[in-house]
Amino acid sequence: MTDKTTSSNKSFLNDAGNRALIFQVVLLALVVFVGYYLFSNLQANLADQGISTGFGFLNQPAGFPVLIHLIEYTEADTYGRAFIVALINTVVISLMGIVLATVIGVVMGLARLSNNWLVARLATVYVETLRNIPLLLQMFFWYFAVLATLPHPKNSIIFADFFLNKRGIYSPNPIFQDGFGIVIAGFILSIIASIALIVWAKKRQTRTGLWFPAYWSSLGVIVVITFLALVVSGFPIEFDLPQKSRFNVTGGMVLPPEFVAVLVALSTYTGAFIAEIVRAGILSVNWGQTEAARSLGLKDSLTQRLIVLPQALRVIIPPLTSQFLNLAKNSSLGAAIAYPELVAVVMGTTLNQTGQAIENIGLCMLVYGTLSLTISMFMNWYNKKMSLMER
Amino acid sequence: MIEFNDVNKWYGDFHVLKNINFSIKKGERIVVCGPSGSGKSTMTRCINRLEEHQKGEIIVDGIEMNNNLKNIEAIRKDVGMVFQHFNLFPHLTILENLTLAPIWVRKMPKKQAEEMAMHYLERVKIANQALKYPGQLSGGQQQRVAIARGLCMQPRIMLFDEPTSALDPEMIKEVLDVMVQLAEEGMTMVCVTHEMGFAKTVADRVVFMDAGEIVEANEPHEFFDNPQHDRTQMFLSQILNH
Amino acid sequence: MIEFNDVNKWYGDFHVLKNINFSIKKGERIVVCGPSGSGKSTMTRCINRLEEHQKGEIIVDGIEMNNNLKNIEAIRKDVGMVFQHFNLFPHLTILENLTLAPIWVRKMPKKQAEEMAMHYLERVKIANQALKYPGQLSGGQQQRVAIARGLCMQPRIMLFDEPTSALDPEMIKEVLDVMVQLAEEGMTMVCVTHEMGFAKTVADRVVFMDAGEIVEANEPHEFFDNPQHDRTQMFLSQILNH
Amino acid sequence: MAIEFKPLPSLPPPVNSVGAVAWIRQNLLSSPLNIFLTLFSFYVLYLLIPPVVEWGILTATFDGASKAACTGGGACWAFIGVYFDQFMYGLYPSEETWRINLALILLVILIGTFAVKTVNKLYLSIGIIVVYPVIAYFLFAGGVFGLEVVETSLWGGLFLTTLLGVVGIVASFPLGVLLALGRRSNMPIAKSVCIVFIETIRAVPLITILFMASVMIPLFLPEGMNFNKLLRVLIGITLFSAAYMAEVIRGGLQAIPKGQYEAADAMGLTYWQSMVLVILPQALKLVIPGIVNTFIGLFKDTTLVYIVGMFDLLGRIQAATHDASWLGTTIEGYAFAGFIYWAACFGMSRYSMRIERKLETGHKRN
Amino acid sequence: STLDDVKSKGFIQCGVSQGVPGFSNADSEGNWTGIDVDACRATAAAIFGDAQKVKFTPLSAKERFTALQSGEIDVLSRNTTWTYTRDTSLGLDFTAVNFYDGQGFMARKDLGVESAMDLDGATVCTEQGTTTELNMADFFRKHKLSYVPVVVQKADEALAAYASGRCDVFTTDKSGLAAHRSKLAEPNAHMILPETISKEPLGPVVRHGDNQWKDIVTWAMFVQVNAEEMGITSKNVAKIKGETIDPGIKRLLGAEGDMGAQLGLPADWAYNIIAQVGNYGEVFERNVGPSTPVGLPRGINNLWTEGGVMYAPPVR
Ligand SMILES: Nc1ncnc2c1ncn2[C@@H]1O[C@H](COP(=O)(O)OP(=O)(O)OP(=O)(O)O)[C@@H](O)[C@H]1O
Ligand SMILES: Nc1ncnc2c1ncn2[C@@H]1O[C@H](COP(=O)(O)OP(=O)(O)OP(=O)(O)O)[C@@H](O)[C@H]1O
Ligand SMILES: [Mg+2]
Ligand SMILES: [Mg+2]
Repeated sequence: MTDKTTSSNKSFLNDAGNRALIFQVVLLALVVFVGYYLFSNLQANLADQGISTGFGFLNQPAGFPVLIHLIEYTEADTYGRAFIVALINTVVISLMGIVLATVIGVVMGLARLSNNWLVARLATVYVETLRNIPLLLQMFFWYFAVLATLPHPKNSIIFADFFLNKRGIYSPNPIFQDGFGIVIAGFILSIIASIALIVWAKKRQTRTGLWFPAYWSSLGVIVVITFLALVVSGFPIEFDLPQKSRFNVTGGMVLPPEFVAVLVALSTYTGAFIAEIVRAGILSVNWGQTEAARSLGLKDSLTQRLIVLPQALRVIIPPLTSQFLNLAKNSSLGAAIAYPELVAVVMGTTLNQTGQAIENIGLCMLVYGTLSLTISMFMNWYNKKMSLMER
Repeated sequence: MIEFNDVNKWYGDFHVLKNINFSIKKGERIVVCGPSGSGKSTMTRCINRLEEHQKGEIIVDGIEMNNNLKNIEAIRKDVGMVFQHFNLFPHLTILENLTLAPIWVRKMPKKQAEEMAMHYLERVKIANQALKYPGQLSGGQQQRVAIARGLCMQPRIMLFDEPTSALDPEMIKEVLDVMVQLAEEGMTMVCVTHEMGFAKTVADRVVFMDAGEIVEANEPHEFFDNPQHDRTQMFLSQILNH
Repeated sequence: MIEFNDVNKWYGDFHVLKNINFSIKKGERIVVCGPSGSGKSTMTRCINRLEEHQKGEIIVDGIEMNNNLKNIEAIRKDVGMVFQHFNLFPHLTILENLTLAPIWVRKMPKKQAEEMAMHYLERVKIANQALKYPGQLSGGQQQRVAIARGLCMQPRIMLFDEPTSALDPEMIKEVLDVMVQLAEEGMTMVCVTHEMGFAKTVADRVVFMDAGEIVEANEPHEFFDNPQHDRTQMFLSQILNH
Repeated sequence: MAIEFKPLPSLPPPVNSVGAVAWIRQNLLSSPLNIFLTLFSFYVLYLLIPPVVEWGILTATFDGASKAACTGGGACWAFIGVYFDQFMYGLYPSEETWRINLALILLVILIGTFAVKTVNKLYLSIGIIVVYPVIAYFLFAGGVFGLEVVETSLWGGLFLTTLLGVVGIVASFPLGVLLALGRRSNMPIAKSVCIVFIETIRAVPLITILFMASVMIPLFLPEGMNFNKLLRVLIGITLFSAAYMAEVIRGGLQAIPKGQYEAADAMGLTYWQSMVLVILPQALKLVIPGIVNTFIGLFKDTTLVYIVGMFDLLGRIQAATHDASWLGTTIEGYAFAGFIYWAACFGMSRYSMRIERKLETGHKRN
Repeated sequence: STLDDVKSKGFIQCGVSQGVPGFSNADSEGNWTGIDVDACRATAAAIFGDAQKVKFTPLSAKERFTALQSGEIDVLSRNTTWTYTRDTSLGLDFTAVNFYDGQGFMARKDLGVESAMDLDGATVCTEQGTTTELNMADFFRKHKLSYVPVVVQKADEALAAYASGRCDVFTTDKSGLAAHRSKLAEPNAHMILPETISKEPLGPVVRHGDNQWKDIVTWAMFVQVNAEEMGITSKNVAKIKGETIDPGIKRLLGAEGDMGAQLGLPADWAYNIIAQVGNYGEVFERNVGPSTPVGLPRGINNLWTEGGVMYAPPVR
């Protein structure tokens, strides 16, 4: 500070630095006090009512079933495992939702820019309808109104070994036999081969200028090699086929309507927002860029790939990540239509059986907090990387 | 080399180009001038099909300009263009800007493309900036890069659409110098510009357009000293006073 | 009136002001010049504590500049400032821009504040624009409003930080005229500017800064005709040629 | 002498490049892909429109007292008619609903007065922000002037939806401003408190916050001290939207050039004076569209209160579709709810776009 | 204490379900009826002499305990099963049982299911956060039957899912099944399977630790059972109070001594309960009895003297 401070007591409160200090100390004290006050009330309340605390319950048997579990789970497993199951369900629906929403969003965003008037109008109607109706309503709509109109299992719509009815979409479930290792090896081999192919093609282009259609041919390589491996090992897959049983279709793999409704609602809803982001991103690339590329003789497909997309992406990615984040958070609405995700299992059933609101809600908030933090860290990293490219 | 036969073009109801008849020989250097909105850019952009004409025919380098994609591609390979606002690709380095078309359109090996790019960069006196991004250069430097980018296609014709009008006065000279040098090397050029000094120095013919027509086309000294039309006279008096 | 005793200031590690010792008497008119980045703005802004210095003392009108909010308030009431980019408040009319501080800082009745504002607006010859918004005025007019706004605090000292450098040449004169008039009325002024004509006409002393130090301070005719330091000589030769 | 320049006459364009035919060619049939897309679009429309029109209008039933009355095979709009009051007002006693309507009319009149030039905007704003809520509260809740008390648990339907949305946004506004200022301040503790608050809230789904508000808040209060569930949910919603609002406002603050702060400082304005008189009016004006968007989001999100057991518009509809005499009217109910939410949100987003455009052409001329 | 709290508020805040006919259900005017509702009304009658001084908070199954723990409600009367865990670790105290129930299954008649043992492979709908969820799991595990659980947030929606055919069976307490069946479009197309897979003693719940309050709620229930046993009804209670010579009845109705004081209640507390709410039999008949849409037989909920298990400690 100033080396000659006029130190009069009267001016202590007028000193800008002191004021800031005092204000902050008061604020901190207030926060600490309120925190302490709430905490002590909580403790008193919990003790008064004999509510148990701590995370011990996670090791106790849960006793309730969970409709969708991607890892082994039975009623005899613990609450902790039920939590993991729910966490996986949340992550799975979020990831699938993100992929689908992106596809829908890109398609719709491009459709809105289409020079086909009708297509552009239809896409606009889609976007403006979906994003102005609450997501929860849309989930209810899909679950209670649309999927409920499918036929009863007795009258399933059958297509080959696929069944479609109110209870879900049933498909054959592949069961891998002993020789399947060969197939996996073949598959991995083919991926390595196709990567090599792409690298080679890039190198060759650098060297000779000639481009080899490496992406398409590597797809071919993967299919062919994998198929050969299948033949060599004698098709070591058996299918568990879905079959009609007394009540349901049993066996096979099933996508329950709860899952479908949540996934469809999440991805179409978020897709509408993404469409707008994509559209804005592409429009943000100056038309002059396209003209310049054209005047260099680049074909339209190359112009898009090399000029427009890389620039549009920079504008698109940041808002896109926050849409992904919204989608992940919105997956919690699945609780309302019986999709066993985090909120349903932890803040619903577990909380109810154990009565430990604090721990369970805390657990949920922690998971979502971590998820958000991860995604926004990615976003910051990406932004930094991109801005390096500019300057 | 370039031939306009009775070319007409409309934007909606608006008649922008009216009966353009004109031909440009190999090695000729044409300067196009005229008041704003007279259709100079439009005419120039018809040459590499950035705009489509509705009537008449345009023949570039023996190829007729029509909806045939192959023809358009072939012509664009032969025609380089420099825009008023440079339109460099901001996400690519200068070098990448220059090698993009040679690699993807001419299928040139990268190495060779880069060598050529460096050659042209040197020609526009900016080789030391090769690894920077366009955003890091001044306007004049950017425009010179844009010219080099056009040259990298090794085109037989270069089009310039007001290449200096977005630049500060100091930078105009840098760019004009490069263009003069190009002209002296015998490149066929069509240049929309109001730099009358440039026109006098290098143009073989000056074309004056108004309201979508070619009003007058003449050798520079005739054009400036002895304009035929009153419209041309009026325009020149304005331009030269300015 | 203003006294700098051994003032030093750093931005992070960067030493911007080095041992500034200087004093300005009441009614004196000081012009500060020097190359870009030499610390002219910083020094000026220290006078009304827009920047904080870290060592030494600045005494303005008898009040020492320190963290004491009361002191800062008192000094800011006495010091008017005009910025390079005017910094008028775009959401307020010209009149509201002018009366804002009198009403809220000096607690003047609105009526009286408006009368005073109109008085100063007349003085900068712009009274007829009182009800417009800043966005509707030209740069020169805006800068004159900014000066009137400074005056409305009835300050004893006016600071100008390159008040004309963002203006077009025609407008510079409007603003300089107002400043000359102010100077003639005896206002204490500190003015960062490169308008050497202005310096010669009104300055009592010209201060030349470089690299954060005051290199030379002298009366204008001595300063211009007989600069002591070679650094000053060099600077002057550049400025005057330009 | 110089030749006189006579411009050639402008000719009409060739027929095939203008008019309806050209439009269709250009916009629908310009390439094989486009022809395919057009046909595909028509097919989609064909799949969608006729069945919807038939179901929704041609074969629909518009009145009746139960599902049994709906014999047309189409939509059963009678359902909406019967339940309309519940959808609008929840279980609010029907002889008292005039109170809600009155409050609404009052609000419309007050806001309408803004357009009148002669009215003092400041007093009017104070009227709307301070006086009106008090009046509205007593109108809704009753208990004074002989108005019958109406329990908040009876409040519902669109009334509750609107109430949650409006209170949420209005109450979160000042809090959002404080948080935004705090986040931009250079006092480390104040800044971190704000950041932690904002980022925590933004990281979690609204439903967890509603859950906390509806069941957990009382655990943190001393025994016996407790308040109404509606109020708790309102607090939850307010805190939630305050965090989002703070980020919107921060964007506005960041857009204000540094010179404005400096000029205000140089004039001797105190921190709060310069914020209130100089910075915030500019910043807020910039972010009106952002605020409207936050509001639209919040309005849609109010549906989540259904999950914590409050019966807003969606909740009432959901409950009504489970009524035995109306089973099978789910689609009608959702269509009705969808229409109301859509109209409100779409209207607001258009309005915000209009403001945006108006601000663009306003006094921005430098 | 809760009693002081309630007295100063002037009403009891009572947590009920969001709509189970016969147990707690609101009509379109917002008037609540049902057995669970009457339990709260009886308590209000005891404390205030006015059975109307109750406000109801509809709660979903998963919200209910937190609402009680947090003090949002004073009594939870929401067909809640008395279990070991709930009584010991949730900070709750169960008072008396006002309905003995057991979990069962409901299925469409045309499914041709006769017994719960036939349910192998069935899809089962139920409400989240209840003992039902756990009992169902236990039942199927015990009998090594496979099943698909669809656990919906709210009872109403679970029922809607069942009605729409998402599930083959709907499971909850049998009383609830009957109540829910009355809400279906064609109640007679559905049957309740014979098995009872669990014991479900239902009754009002209070917070742990406030014994006085617990006693009031408990005895408000016992009074109703005792009254039925003694033949006192809401119709004849006034007459009996004036005419009786039975010292037991006199004590009960506050005609002699002041039994209320021990609970901090007025002397005529029991009288008020019976006069305003009725005895247990009346409550049962009125809300869920055979003449109502729910149509439950008295069965196990009969007085012990009639072969049921309703047995209240004497008021002495
Ligand atoms: N895409 C378009 N749609 C409609 N009208 C257009 C379009 N592009 C240009 N025009 C109009 O066509 C006319 C000629 O435009 P052009 O750009 O060729 O003029 P110019 O001579 O280059 O003018 P300038 O000197 O201003 O560049 C102008 O009146 C312009 O408004
Ligand atoms: N906020 C800041 N943080 C760090 N360095 C700064 C800051 N503001 C100014 N500087 C540096 O301090 C030095 C002096 O700046 P100042 O603005 O006072 O120069 P000046 O003499 O007014 O120059 P000009 O004529 O360009 O306005 C410059 O080198 C500048 O880069
Ligand atoms: Mg042009
Ligand atoms: Mg400066």
